[in-house]
Amino acid sequence: MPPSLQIQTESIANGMVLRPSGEIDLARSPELRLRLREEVDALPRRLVIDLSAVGYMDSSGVATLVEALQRSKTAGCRLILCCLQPKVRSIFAISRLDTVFEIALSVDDAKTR
Amino acid sequence: MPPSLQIQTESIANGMVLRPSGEIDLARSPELRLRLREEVDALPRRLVIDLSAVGYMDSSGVATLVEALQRSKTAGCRLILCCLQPKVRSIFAISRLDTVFEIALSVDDAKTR
Amino acid sequence: MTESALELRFLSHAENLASVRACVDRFAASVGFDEERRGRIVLAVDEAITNSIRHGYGSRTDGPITLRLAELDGGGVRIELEDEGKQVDPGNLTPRDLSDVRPGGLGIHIIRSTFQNCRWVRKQDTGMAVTLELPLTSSLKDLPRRAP
Amino acid sequence: MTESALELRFLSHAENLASVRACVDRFAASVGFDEERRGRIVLAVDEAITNSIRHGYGSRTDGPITLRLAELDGGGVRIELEDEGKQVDPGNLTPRDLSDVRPGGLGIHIIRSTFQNCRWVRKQDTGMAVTLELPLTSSLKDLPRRAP
Ligand SMILES: Nc1ncnc2c1ncn2[C@@H]1O[C@H](COP(=O)(O)OP(=O)(O)O)[C@@H](O)[C@H]1O
Ligand SMILES: Nc1ncnc2c1ncn2[C@@H]1O[C@H](COP(=O)(O)OP(=O)(O)O)[C@@H](O)[C@H]1O
Repeated sequence: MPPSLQIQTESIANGMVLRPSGEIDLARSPELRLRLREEVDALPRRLVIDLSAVGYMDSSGVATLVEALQRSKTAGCRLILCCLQPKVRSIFAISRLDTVFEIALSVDDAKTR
Repeated sequence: MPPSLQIQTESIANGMVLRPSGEIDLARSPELRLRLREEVDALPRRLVIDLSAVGYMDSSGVATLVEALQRSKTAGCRLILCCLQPKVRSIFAISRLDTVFEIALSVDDAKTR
Repeated sequence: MTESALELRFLSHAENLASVRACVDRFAASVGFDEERRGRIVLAVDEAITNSIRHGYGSRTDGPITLRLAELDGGGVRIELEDEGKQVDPGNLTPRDLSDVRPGGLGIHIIRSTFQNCRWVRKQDTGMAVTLELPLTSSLKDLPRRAP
Repeated sequence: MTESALELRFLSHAENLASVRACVDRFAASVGFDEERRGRIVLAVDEAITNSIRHGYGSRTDGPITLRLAELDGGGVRIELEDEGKQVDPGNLTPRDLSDVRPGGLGIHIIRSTFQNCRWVRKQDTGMAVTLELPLTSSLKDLPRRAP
Protein backbone atom coordinates (compact mmCIF):
# COMPACT_ATOMS: atom_id res chain seq x y z
CA MET A 1 0.00 0.00 0.00
CA PRO A 2 2.62 2.58 -1.04
CA PRO A 3 1.54 6.16 -0.36
CA SER A 4 0.96 8.02 -3.61
CA LEU A 5 2.28 11.48 -4.36
CA GLN A 6 0.06 14.20 -2.91
CA ILE A 7 -0.28 17.25 -5.17
CA GLN A 8 -2.29 20.29 -4.13
CA THR A 9 -3.37 22.62 -6.92
CA GLU A 10 -4.51 26.22 -7.18
CA SER A 11 -5.79 27.96 -10.31
CA ILE A 12 -4.41 31.42 -10.82
CA ALA A 13 -5.37 34.08 -13.37
CA ASN A 14 -2.68 33.09 -15.84
CA GLY A 15 -2.32 29.38 -15.11
CA MET A 16 -1.79 26.91 -12.29
CA VAL A 17 0.17 26.35 -9.12
CA LEU A 18 1.08 22.75 -8.22
CA ARG A 19 2.29 21.87 -4.74
CA PRO A 20 3.58 18.29 -4.54
CA SER A 21 4.59 16.99 -1.13
CA GLY A 22 6.92 14.29 0.10
CA GLU A 23 10.09 12.81 -1.30
CA ILE A 24 10.39 12.77 -5.08
CA ASP A 25 12.51 9.76 -5.92
CA LEU A 26 12.24 6.90 -8.40
CA ALA A 27 9.13 5.67 -6.55
CA ARG A 28 7.27 8.96 -6.88
CA SER A 29 8.61 10.65 -10.02
CA PRO A 30 6.52 8.60 -12.51
CA GLU A 31 3.35 10.03 -10.95
CA LEU A 32 4.78 13.53 -11.09
CA ARG A 33 5.79 13.03 -14.72
CA LEU A 34 2.27 11.99 -15.76
CA ARG A 35 0.71 14.85 -13.86
CA LEU A 36 3.05 17.48 -15.29
CA ARG A 37 2.36 16.23 -18.81
CA GLU A 38 -1.36 16.66 -18.24
CA GLU A 39 -0.88 20.13 -16.80
CA VAL A 40 1.38 21.32 -19.62
CA ASP A 41 -0.94 19.79 -22.22
CA ALA A 42 -3.77 21.93 -20.79
CA LEU A 43 -1.74 24.88 -22.15
CA PRO A 44 -1.62 27.25 -19.17
CA ARG A 45 0.35 30.42 -19.75
CA ARG A 46 2.18 29.86 -16.47
CA LEU A 47 2.87 26.74 -14.44
CA VAL A 48 4.25 27.28 -10.95
CA ILE A 49 5.68 24.31 -9.08
CA ASP A 50 5.84 25.09 -5.40
CA LEU A 51 8.43 22.74 -3.88
CA SER A 52 8.13 23.96 -0.29
CA ALA A 53 6.71 20.61 0.83
CA VAL A 54 9.31 18.51 -0.99
CA GLY A 55 11.99 17.51 1.50
CA TYR A 56 14.01 15.36 -0.87
CA MET A 57 14.50 14.97 -4.60
CA ASP A 58 16.84 12.73 -6.53
CA SER A 59 17.86 12.89 -10.18
CA SER A 60 14.72 11.07 -11.31
CA GLY A 61 12.71 13.99 -9.91
CA VAL A 62 15.04 16.48 -11.53
CA ALA A 63 14.76 14.64 -14.87
CA THR A 64 10.99 14.88 -14.59
CA LEU A 65 11.21 18.64 -14.12
CA VAL A 66 13.66 19.02 -17.03
CA GLU A 67 11.25 17.12 -19.24
CA ALA A 68 8.39 19.38 -18.12
CA LEU A 69 10.51 22.46 -18.78
CA GLN A 70 11.23 21.36 -22.33
CA ARG A 71 7.58 20.46 -22.95
CA SER A 72 6.53 23.82 -21.51
CA LYS A 73 8.84 25.72 -23.83
CA THR A 74 7.39 23.94 -26.87
CA ALA A 75 3.88 24.68 -25.59
CA GLY A 76 4.60 28.35 -24.93
CA CYS A 77 4.10 27.92 -21.18
CA ARG A 78 6.31 29.60 -18.57
CA LEU A 79 7.39 27.06 -15.96
CA ILE A 80 8.56 28.51 -12.64
CA LEU A 81 9.85 26.61 -9.63
CA CYS A 82 9.64 28.13 -6.19
CA CYS A 83 10.41 27.63 -2.52
CA LEU A 84 13.12 24.99 -2.83
CA GLN A 85 14.31 23.57 0.46
CA PRO A 86 18.12 23.61 0.88
CA LYS A 87 18.54 19.89 0.12
CA VAL A 88 16.51 20.20 -3.07
CA ARG A 89 18.29 23.40 -4.06
CA SER A 90 21.54 21.53 -3.70
CA ILE A 91 20.70 18.88 -6.29
CA PHE A 92 19.86 21.65 -8.78
CA ALA A 93 23.24 23.21 -8.05
CA ILE A 94 25.12 19.91 -8.36
CA SER A 95 23.35 19.29 -11.67
CA ARG A 96 24.13 22.84 -12.87
CA LEU A 97 20.41 23.37 -13.49
CA ASP A 98 19.95 26.25 -11.10
CA THR A 99 20.44 28.71 -13.94
CA VAL A 100 18.43 26.70 -16.46
CA PHE A 101 15.18 26.84 -14.50
CA GLU A 102 13.41 30.02 -13.49
CA ILE A 103 13.45 29.74 -9.70
CA ALA A 104 11.47 32.09 -7.45
CA LEU A 105 11.90 32.47 -3.71
CA SER A 106 8.18 32.80 -2.88
CA VAL A 107 4.90 31.58 -4.39
CA ASP A 108 3.72 35.19 -4.69
CA ASP A 109 6.78 36.13 -6.65
CA ALA A 110 6.36 33.04 -8.84
CA LYS A 111 2.72 33.88 -9.54
CA THR A 112 3.23 37.50 -10.41
CA ARG A 113 6.83 38.12 -11.52
CA MET B 1 34.68 6.80 16.48
CA PRO B 2 31.27 6.63 18.18
CA PRO B 3 30.05 9.99 19.48
CA SER B 4 30.00 10.01 23.26
CA LEU B 5 27.13 11.29 25.34
CA GLN B 6 27.21 15.06 25.74
CA ILE B 7 26.15 16.25 29.18
CA GLN B 8 25.93 19.95 30.06
CA THR B 9 25.96 20.80 33.73
CA GLU B 10 24.93 23.77 35.85
CA SER B 11 25.50 24.17 39.59
CA ILE B 12 22.53 25.53 41.45
CA ALA B 13 22.25 26.69 45.06
CA ASN B 14 20.99 23.34 46.31
CA GLY B 15 22.64 20.96 43.86
CA MET B 16 23.14 20.28 40.16
CA VAL B 17 21.33 20.33 36.84
CA LEU B 18 22.46 17.79 34.22
CA ARG B 19 21.40 18.18 30.60
CA PRO B 20 22.32 15.11 28.51
CA SER B 21 21.67 15.29 24.79
CA GLY B 22 21.09 12.74 22.07
CA GLU B 23 19.53 9.30 22.08
CA ILE B 24 19.89 7.32 25.28
CA ASP B 25 19.95 3.69 24.26
CA LEU B 26 22.17 0.71 25.08
CA ALA B 27 25.09 2.47 23.37
CA ARG B 28 24.84 5.61 25.54
CA SER B 29 23.30 4.49 28.84
CA PRO B 30 26.53 3.08 30.35
CA GLU B 31 28.10 6.56 30.18
CA LEU B 32 25.00 8.09 31.73
CA ARG B 33 25.01 5.46 34.48
CA LEU B 34 28.64 6.21 35.45
CA ARG B 35 28.01 9.93 35.40
CA LEU B 36 24.88 9.73 37.51
CA ARG B 37 26.69 7.60 40.08
CA GLU B 38 29.40 10.23 40.38
CA GLU B 39 26.87 13.01 40.71
CA VAL B 40 24.81 11.22 43.36
CA ASP B 41 27.96 10.24 45.24
CA ALA B 42 28.85 13.96 45.47
CA LEU B 43 25.76 14.19 47.72
CA PRO B 44 23.89 17.17 46.27
CA ARG B 45 20.60 17.98 47.96
CA ARG B 46 18.90 18.14 44.56
CA LEU B 47 19.76 16.56 41.22
CA VAL B 48 17.78 17.83 38.24
CA ILE B 49 17.98 15.89 34.99
CA ASP B 50 16.83 18.11 32.14
CA LEU B 51 15.78 15.76 29.30
CA SER B 52 14.79 18.49 26.82
CA ALA B 53 17.63 17.51 24.46
CA VAL B 54 16.97 13.78 24.64
CA GLY B 55 14.94 12.78 21.60
CA TYR B 56 14.85 9.09 22.31
CA MET B 57 15.24 6.77 25.25
CA ASP B 58 14.87 3.02 25.50
CA SER B 59 14.51 0.83 28.58
CA SER B 60 18.27 0.79 29.18
CA GLY B 61 18.06 4.57 29.66
CA VAL B 62 15.05 4.20 31.91
CA ALA B 63 16.81 1.50 33.96
CA THR B 64 19.72 3.90 34.44
CA LEU B 65 17.38 6.56 35.78
CA VAL B 66 15.62 4.07 38.09
CA GLU B 67 18.99 3.07 39.49
CA ALA B 68 19.91 6.73 40.02
CA LEU B 69 16.58 7.33 41.73
CA GLN B 70 17.16 4.48 44.16
CA ARG B 71 20.72 5.62 44.85
CA SER B 72 19.52 9.18 45.36
CA LYS B 73 16.92 8.08 47.90
CA THR B 74 19.57 6.24 49.91
CA ALA B 75 21.83 9.30 49.71
CA GLY B 76 19.10 11.71 50.79
CA CYS B 77 19.16 13.49 47.40
CA ARG B 78 16.01 14.65 45.61
CA LEU B 79 16.13 13.53 41.97
CA ILE B 80 13.85 15.46 39.61
CA LEU B 81 13.38 14.88 35.88
CA CYS B 82 12.17 17.69 33.69
CA CYS B 83 11.22 18.66 30.13
CA LEU B 84 10.52 15.21 28.73
CA GLN B 85 9.84 15.14 24.99
CA PRO B 86 6.64 13.27 24.06
CA LYS B 87 8.47 10.12 22.88
CA VAL B 88 10.46 9.95 26.11
CA ARG B 89 7.39 10.69 28.21
CA SER B 90 5.71 7.77 26.49
CA ILE B 91 8.27 5.19 27.60
CA PHE B 92 7.81 6.36 31.20
CA ALA B 93 4.07 5.93 30.77
CA ILE B 94 4.43 2.46 29.19
CA SER B 95 6.72 1.45 32.04
CA ARG B 96 4.31 2.89 34.63
CA LEU B 97 7.14 4.99 36.00
CA ASP B 98 5.57 8.37 35.39
CA THR B 99 4.24 8.40 38.93
CA VAL B 100 7.39 6.94 40.49
CA PHE B 101 9.66 9.78 39.38
CA GLU B 102 9.18 13.39 40.30
CA ILE B 103 8.70 15.00 36.87
CA ALA B 104 8.67 18.77 36.35
CA LEU B 105 7.55 20.60 33.23
CA SER B 106 10.26 23.26 33.26
CA VAL B 107 13.84 23.55 34.50
CA ASP B 108 12.85 26.50 36.65
CA ASP B 109 10.14 24.51 38.31
CA ALA B 110 12.55 21.60 38.81
CA LYS B 111 15.16 23.88 40.38
CA THR B 112 12.86 25.66 42.79
CA ARG B 113 9.74 23.57 43.46
CA MET C 1 11.02 -11.76 0.47
CA THR C 2 8.14 -9.72 -0.95
CA GLU C 3 9.15 -6.78 -3.06
CA SER C 4 8.66 -4.10 -0.45
CA ALA C 5 10.74 -5.68 2.29
CA LEU C 6 14.16 -5.20 3.80
CA GLU C 7 16.66 -7.38 5.56
CA LEU C 8 19.30 -5.87 7.82
CA ARG C 9 22.34 -7.77 9.03
CA PHE C 10 24.66 -6.42 11.64
CA LEU C 11 26.73 -7.44 14.64
CA SER C 12 25.62 -7.19 18.26
CA HIS C 13 27.28 -3.82 18.78
CA ALA C 14 25.00 -1.27 20.43
CA GLU C 15 26.43 1.45 18.16
CA ASN C 16 24.37 -0.11 15.33
CA LEU C 17 21.03 0.46 17.04
CA ALA C 18 20.54 4.05 15.88
CA SER C 19 20.87 3.24 12.15
CA VAL C 20 18.58 0.25 12.52
CA ARG C 21 15.97 2.37 14.31
CA ALA C 22 16.03 4.96 11.50
CA CYS C 23 15.36 2.24 8.96
CA VAL C 24 12.54 0.66 10.98
CA ASP C 25 10.93 4.06 11.49
CA ARG C 26 10.94 4.86 7.78
CA PHE C 27 9.75 1.40 6.84
CA ALA C 28 6.84 1.66 9.27
CA ALA C 29 5.99 5.05 7.76
CA SER C 30 6.00 3.65 4.24
CA VAL C 31 3.60 0.93 5.38
CA GLY C 32 1.26 3.63 6.72
CA PHE C 33 1.82 3.90 10.50
CA ASP C 34 1.42 7.33 12.08
CA GLU C 35 4.15 8.94 14.14
CA GLU C 36 2.91 7.73 17.53
CA ARG C 37 2.71 4.11 16.45
CA ARG C 38 6.05 4.31 14.67
CA GLY C 39 7.56 5.53 17.92
CA ARG C 40 6.23 2.44 19.68
CA ILE C 41 7.33 0.05 16.93
CA VAL C 42 10.84 1.51 16.89
CA LEU C 43 11.11 1.30 20.67
CA ALA C 44 9.86 -2.28 20.80
CA VAL C 45 12.24 -3.44 18.05
CA ASP C 46 15.10 -1.68 19.86
CA GLU C 47 14.16 -3.61 23.01
CA ALA C 48 14.16 -6.93 21.16
CA ILE C 49 17.58 -6.23 19.63
CA THR C 50 18.90 -5.01 22.97
CA ASN C 51 17.81 -8.34 24.47
CA SER C 52 19.69 -10.26 21.77
CA ILE C 53 22.79 -8.20 22.49
CA ARG C 54 22.61 -8.42 26.28
CA HIS C 55 21.10 -11.82 26.93
CA GLY C 56 21.67 -13.73 23.68
CA TYR C 57 25.28 -12.62 23.33
CA GLY C 58 26.05 -11.62 26.93
CA SER C 59 27.02 -8.14 25.64
CA ARG C 60 29.60 -9.53 23.23
CA THR C 61 29.77 -7.14 20.27
CA ASP C 62 30.48 -9.61 17.47
CA GLY C 63 27.36 -11.75 17.35
CA PRO C 64 25.39 -11.79 14.10
CA ILE C 65 21.86 -10.38 14.14
CA THR C 66 19.38 -10.39 11.28
CA LEU C 67 16.29 -8.21 11.18
CA ARG C 68 13.66 -8.60 8.47
CA LEU C 69 11.01 -5.97 7.82
CA ALA C 70 8.03 -6.89 5.68
CA GLU C 71 4.55 -5.65 5.03
CA LEU C 72 1.76 -7.82 6.46
CA ASP C 73 -0.91 -9.09 4.12
CA GLY C 74 -3.82 -6.74 4.69
CA GLY C 75 -1.51 -3.94 5.84
CA GLY C 76 0.83 -3.53 8.75
CA VAL C 77 4.25 -4.72 9.65
CA ARG C 78 5.86 -8.09 10.30
CA ILE C 79 9.31 -8.06 11.87
CA GLU C 80 11.58 -11.04 12.27
CA LEU C 81 14.68 -10.93 14.44
CA GLU C 82 17.22 -13.73 14.58
CA ASP C 83 20.36 -14.17 16.62
CA GLU C 84 22.78 -17.03 17.18
CA GLY C 85 23.13 -16.42 20.89
CA LYS C 86 22.09 -18.15 24.08
CA GLN C 87 18.60 -19.55 24.05
CA VAL C 88 15.83 -18.84 26.52
CA ASP C 89 12.68 -20.80 27.28
CA PRO C 90 9.94 -18.82 25.50
CA GLY C 91 7.59 -19.74 28.34
CA ASN C 92 9.68 -17.60 30.68
CA LEU C 93 9.31 -14.46 28.63
CA THR C 94 6.40 -12.99 30.51
CA PRO C 95 6.37 -9.35 31.63
CA ARG C 96 7.24 -8.83 35.28
CA ASP C 97 5.11 -7.01 37.84
CA LEU C 98 5.72 -3.34 37.09
CA SER C 99 4.60 -2.18 40.53
CA ASP C 100 7.90 -3.61 41.81
CA VAL C 101 10.05 -0.63 40.87
CA ARG C 102 13.59 -1.69 39.96
CA PRO C 103 16.06 -1.11 37.13
CA GLY C 104 15.48 -3.39 34.13
CA GLY C 105 12.90 -5.96 33.21
CA LEU C 106 10.86 -3.67 30.97
CA GLY C 107 11.76 -4.95 27.50
CA ILE C 108 9.34 -7.88 27.28
CA HIS C 109 6.52 -5.70 28.61
CA ILE C 110 7.22 -3.03 25.99
CA ILE C 111 7.42 -5.58 23.16
CA ARG C 112 4.23 -7.40 24.17
CA SER C 113 2.25 -4.21 24.71
CA THR C 114 3.26 -2.87 21.27
CA PHE C 115 2.74 -5.79 18.91
CA GLN C 116 -0.44 -7.77 18.46
CA ASN C 117 1.45 -11.01 17.88
CA CYS C 118 4.80 -11.82 19.48
CA ARG C 119 6.46 -15.17 19.12
CA TRP C 120 9.82 -16.30 20.51
CA VAL C 121 11.18 -19.57 19.16
CA ARG C 122 14.39 -21.45 19.87
CA LYS C 123 16.13 -22.04 16.56
CA GLN C 124 17.39 -25.49 15.58
CA ASP C 125 20.95 -25.25 16.81
CA THR C 126 21.56 -22.01 18.55
CA GLY C 127 19.92 -18.65 18.93
CA MET C 128 16.42 -17.24 19.09
CA ALA C 129 13.97 -16.21 16.38
CA VAL C 130 11.48 -13.51 17.34
CA THR C 131 8.47 -12.66 15.18
CA LEU C 132 6.51 -9.50 15.85
CA GLU C 133 3.38 -8.45 13.95
CA LEU C 134 1.24 -5.35 14.06
CA PRO C 135 -1.68 -4.98 11.65
CA LEU C 136 -2.37 -1.42 10.57
CA THR C 137 -5.95 -1.77 11.78
CA SER C 138 -5.15 -2.73 15.38
CA SER C 139 -5.14 -0.07 18.03
CA LEU C 140 -2.32 0.40 20.54
CA LYS C 141 -2.96 -1.73 23.56
CA ASP C 142 -4.47 -0.08 26.52
CA LEU C 143 -1.95 1.35 28.93
CA PRO C 144 -3.54 1.49 32.38
CA ARG C 145 -1.83 3.93 34.72
CA ARG C 146 -1.03 1.26 37.29
CA ALA C 147 -0.38 -2.43 37.25
CA PRO C 148 -3.37 -4.42 38.56
CA MET D 1 32.14 -7.09 8.75
CA THR D 2 33.59 -4.78 11.38
CA GLU D 3 31.46 -4.35 14.46
CA SER D 4 29.95 -1.01 13.52
CA ALA D 5 28.69 -1.95 10.08
CA LEU D 6 25.39 -2.81 8.47
CA GLU D 7 24.30 -4.85 5.51
CA LEU D 8 20.93 -4.22 3.85
CA ARG D 9 19.32 -6.63 1.43
CA PHE D 10 16.25 -5.74 -0.55
CA LEU D 11 14.66 -6.17 -3.95
CA SER D 12 14.86 -3.65 -6.79
CA HIS D 13 11.57 -2.02 -5.90
CA ALA D 14 11.75 1.77 -5.75
CA GLU D 15 9.43 1.75 -2.73
CA ASN D 16 12.42 0.48 -0.69
CA LEU D 17 14.57 3.54 -1.39
CA ALA D 18 13.16 5.70 1.39
CA SER D 19 13.92 3.20 4.19
CA VAL D 20 17.39 2.60 2.80
CA ARG D 21 18.07 6.36 2.68
CA ALA D 22 17.02 6.76 6.32
CA CYS D 23 19.47 4.06 7.34
CA VAL D 24 22.34 5.50 5.27
CA ASP D 25 21.70 8.97 6.71
CA ARG D 26 21.83 7.73 10.29
CA PHE D 27 24.86 5.58 9.65
CA ALA D 28 26.71 8.53 8.12
CA ALA D 29 25.76 10.60 11.18
CA SER D 30 27.10 7.97 13.56
CA VAL D 31 30.37 7.98 11.65
CA GLY D 32 30.58 11.76 12.13
CA PHE D 33 29.40 13.42 8.91
CA ASP D 34 27.57 16.74 9.23
CA GLU D 35 24.12 17.32 7.79
CA GLU D 36 25.26 18.78 4.47
CA ARG D 37 27.60 15.91 3.72
CA ARG D 38 25.04 13.36 4.85
CA GLY D 39 22.62 14.88 2.36
CA ARG D 40 25.16 14.35 -0.42
CA ILE D 41 26.01 10.81 0.65
CA VAL D 42 22.34 9.83 0.84
CA LEU D 43 21.64 11.34 -2.58
CA ALA D 44 24.62 9.64 -4.21
CA VAL D 45 23.75 6.24 -2.75
CA ASP D 46 20.15 6.71 -3.91
CA GLU D 47 21.50 7.41 -7.42
CA ALA D 48 23.62 4.27 -7.39
CA ILE D 49 20.68 2.10 -6.27
CA THR D 50 18.40 3.80 -8.81
CA ASN D 51 20.90 2.85 -11.51
CA SER D 52 20.86 -0.79 -10.38
CA ILE D 53 17.07 -0.77 -10.50
CA ARG D 54 16.72 0.98 -13.86
CA HIS D 55 19.76 -0.20 -15.79
CA GLY D 56 20.85 -3.35 -13.98
CA TYR D 57 17.35 -4.78 -13.71
CA GLY D 58 15.59 -2.81 -16.47
CA SER D 59 13.10 -1.58 -13.85
CA ARG D 60 12.14 -5.11 -12.81
CA THR D 61 11.11 -4.97 -9.16
CA ASP D 62 12.36 -8.39 -8.03
CA GLY D 63 16.12 -8.16 -8.47
CA PRO D 64 18.26 -8.65 -5.36
CA ILE D 65 20.35 -5.71 -4.16
CA THR D 66 22.84 -5.68 -1.29
CA LEU D 67 24.16 -2.53 0.31
CA ARG D 68 26.96 -2.64 2.87
CA LEU D 69 27.77 0.31 5.11
CA ALA D 70 31.04 0.34 6.97
CA GLU D 71 33.33 2.79 8.69
CA LEU D 72 36.57 3.54 6.85
CA ASP D 73 39.82 3.04 8.69
CA GLY D 74 40.81 6.53 9.77
CA GLY D 75 37.18 7.71 9.74
CA GLY D 76 34.58 8.09 7.04
CA VAL D 77 32.31 5.79 5.15
CA ARG D 78 32.75 2.90 2.76
CA ILE D 79 29.67 1.76 0.86
CA GLU D 80 29.41 -1.35 -1.26
CA LEU D 81 26.47 -1.95 -3.58
CA GLU D 82 25.93 -5.22 -5.42
CA ASP D 83 23.29 -6.28 -7.88
CA GLU D 84 22.81 -9.33 -10.09
CA GLY D 85 21.61 -7.35 -13.07
CA LYS D 86 22.91 -6.44 -16.51
CA GLN D 87 26.56 -5.45 -16.59
CA VAL D 88 28.03 -2.26 -17.97
CA ASP D 89 31.58 -1.49 -19.07
CA PRO D 90 32.99 0.54 -16.15
CA GLY D 91 34.98 2.57 -18.71
CA ASN D 92 31.71 3.98 -20.02
CA LEU D 93 30.62 5.36 -16.68
CA THR D 94 31.89 8.88 -17.16
CA PRO D 95 29.73 11.90 -16.38
CA ARG D 96 28.14 13.53 -19.43
CA ASP D 97 28.49 17.17 -20.45
CA LEU D 98 26.06 18.98 -18.15
CA SER D 99 25.77 22.01 -20.40
CA ASP D 100 23.68 19.82 -22.71
CA VAL D 101 20.40 20.21 -20.81
CA ARG D 102 18.26 17.09 -21.09
CA PRO D 103 16.35 14.77 -18.75
CA GLY D 104 18.54 12.10 -17.15
CA GLY D 105 22.21 11.34 -17.17
CA LEU D 106 22.96 12.98 -13.83
CA GLY D 107 23.49 9.96 -11.58
CA ILE D 108 27.12 9.20 -12.40
CA HIS D 109 28.02 12.88 -12.08
CA ILE D 110 26.39 13.07 -8.64
CA ILE D 111 28.08 9.87 -7.43
CA ARG D 112 31.53 10.89 -8.67
CA SER D 113 31.30 14.41 -7.32
CA THR D 114 30.28 13.14 -3.87
CA PHE D 115 32.69 10.31 -3.13
CA GLN D 116 36.44 10.50 -3.18
CA ASN D 117 36.81 6.97 -4.52
CA CYS D 118 34.26 5.32 -6.81
CA ARG D 119 34.80 1.93 -8.36
CA TRP D 120 32.46 -0.05 -10.61
CA VAL D 121 33.39 -3.67 -11.21
CA ARG D 122 31.69 -6.41 -13.23
CA LYS D 123 31.12 -9.35 -10.92
CA GLN D 124 32.16 -12.88 -11.87
CA ASP D 125 28.92 -14.11 -13.39
CA THR D 126 26.35 -11.40 -13.48
CA GLY D 127 25.77 -7.99 -11.95
CA MET D 128 27.83 -5.03 -10.86
CA ALA D 129 29.69 -4.25 -7.64
CA VAL D 130 30.07 -0.57 -6.80
CA THR D 131 32.41 0.66 -4.07
CA LEU D 132 32.14 4.23 -2.82
CA GLU D 133 34.41 5.78 -0.20
CA LEU D 134 34.43 9.11 1.53
CA PRO D 135 36.99 9.86 4.24
CA LEU D 136 35.75 12.15 6.97
CA THR D 137 38.69 14.46 6.31
CA SER D 138 38.01 15.07 2.61
CA SER D 139 36.11 18.17 1.57
CA LEU D 140 33.15 18.11 -0.79
CA LYS D 141 34.39 18.42 -4.32
CA ASP D 142 34.24 21.79 -5.89
CA LEU D 143 31.02 22.54 -7.69
CA PRO D 144 31.67 25.15 -10.35
CA ARG D 145 28.53 26.97 -11.44
CA ARG D 146 28.92 25.96 -15.06
CA ALA D 147 30.44 23.04 -16.89
CA PRO D 148 33.76 23.93 -18.52
N1 LIG E 1 16.84 -12.62 22.95
C1 LIG E 1 16.95 -13.18 24.20
N2 LIG E 1 17.83 -14.16 24.43
C2 LIG E 1 17.96 -14.69 25.65
N3 LIG E 1 17.24 -14.30 26.73
C3 LIG E 1 16.34 -13.33 26.58
C4 LIG E 1 16.14 -12.72 25.32
N4 LIG E 1 15.18 -11.77 25.46
C5 LIG E 1 14.80 -11.80 26.76
N5 LIG E 1 15.50 -12.73 27.45
C6 LIG E 1 15.31 -13.05 28.91
O1 LIG E 1 14.13 -12.40 29.36
C7 LIG E 1 14.38 -11.57 30.51
C8 LIG E 1 13.47 -10.34 30.54
O2 LIG E 1 13.81 -9.43 29.49
P1 LIG E 1 13.39 -7.88 29.56
O3 LIG E 1 11.95 -7.78 29.94
O4 LIG E 1 13.76 -7.27 28.28
O5 LIG E 1 14.22 -7.27 30.77
P2 LIG E 1 15.81 -7.16 30.98
O6 LIG E 1 16.43 -7.29 29.63
O7 LIG E 1 16.00 -5.80 31.57
O8 LIG E 1 16.18 -8.27 31.91
C9 LIG E 1 15.84 -11.28 30.42
O9 LIG E 1 16.40 -10.99 31.68
C10 LIG E 1 16.42 -12.55 29.80
O10 LIG E 1 16.61 -13.51 30.80
N1 LIG F 1 24.29 -0.26 -12.08
C1 LIG F 1 24.31 -0.09 -13.43
N2 LIG F 1 24.11 -1.16 -14.24
C2 LIG F 1 24.12 -1.01 -15.58
N3 LIG F 1 24.31 0.18 -16.20
C3 LIG F 1 24.52 1.27 -15.48
C4 LIG F 1 24.54 1.20 -14.05
N4 LIG F 1 24.79 2.45 -13.59
C5 LIG F 1 24.90 3.24 -14.66
N5 LIG F 1 24.74 2.56 -15.82
C6 LIG F 1 24.85 3.14 -17.19
O1 LIG F 1 25.38 4.46 -17.08
C7 LIG F 1 24.54 5.41 -17.72
C8 LIG F 1 24.60 6.77 -17.04
O2 LIG F 1 23.99 6.70 -15.75
P1 LIG F 1 23.46 8.02 -15.03
O3 LIG F 1 24.51 9.07 -15.09
O4 LIG F 1 22.99 7.63 -13.67
O5 LIG F 1 22.24 8.55 -15.90
P2 LIG F 1 20.84 7.86 -16.28
O6 LIG F 1 20.62 6.76 -15.28
O7 LIG F 1 19.84 8.94 -16.19
O8 LIG F 1 21.01 7.34 -17.68
C9 LIG F 1 23.18 4.78 -17.74
O9 LIG F 1 22.37 5.27 -18.78
C10 LIG F 1 23.53 3.30 -17.89
O10 LIG F 1 23.74 3.00 -19.24
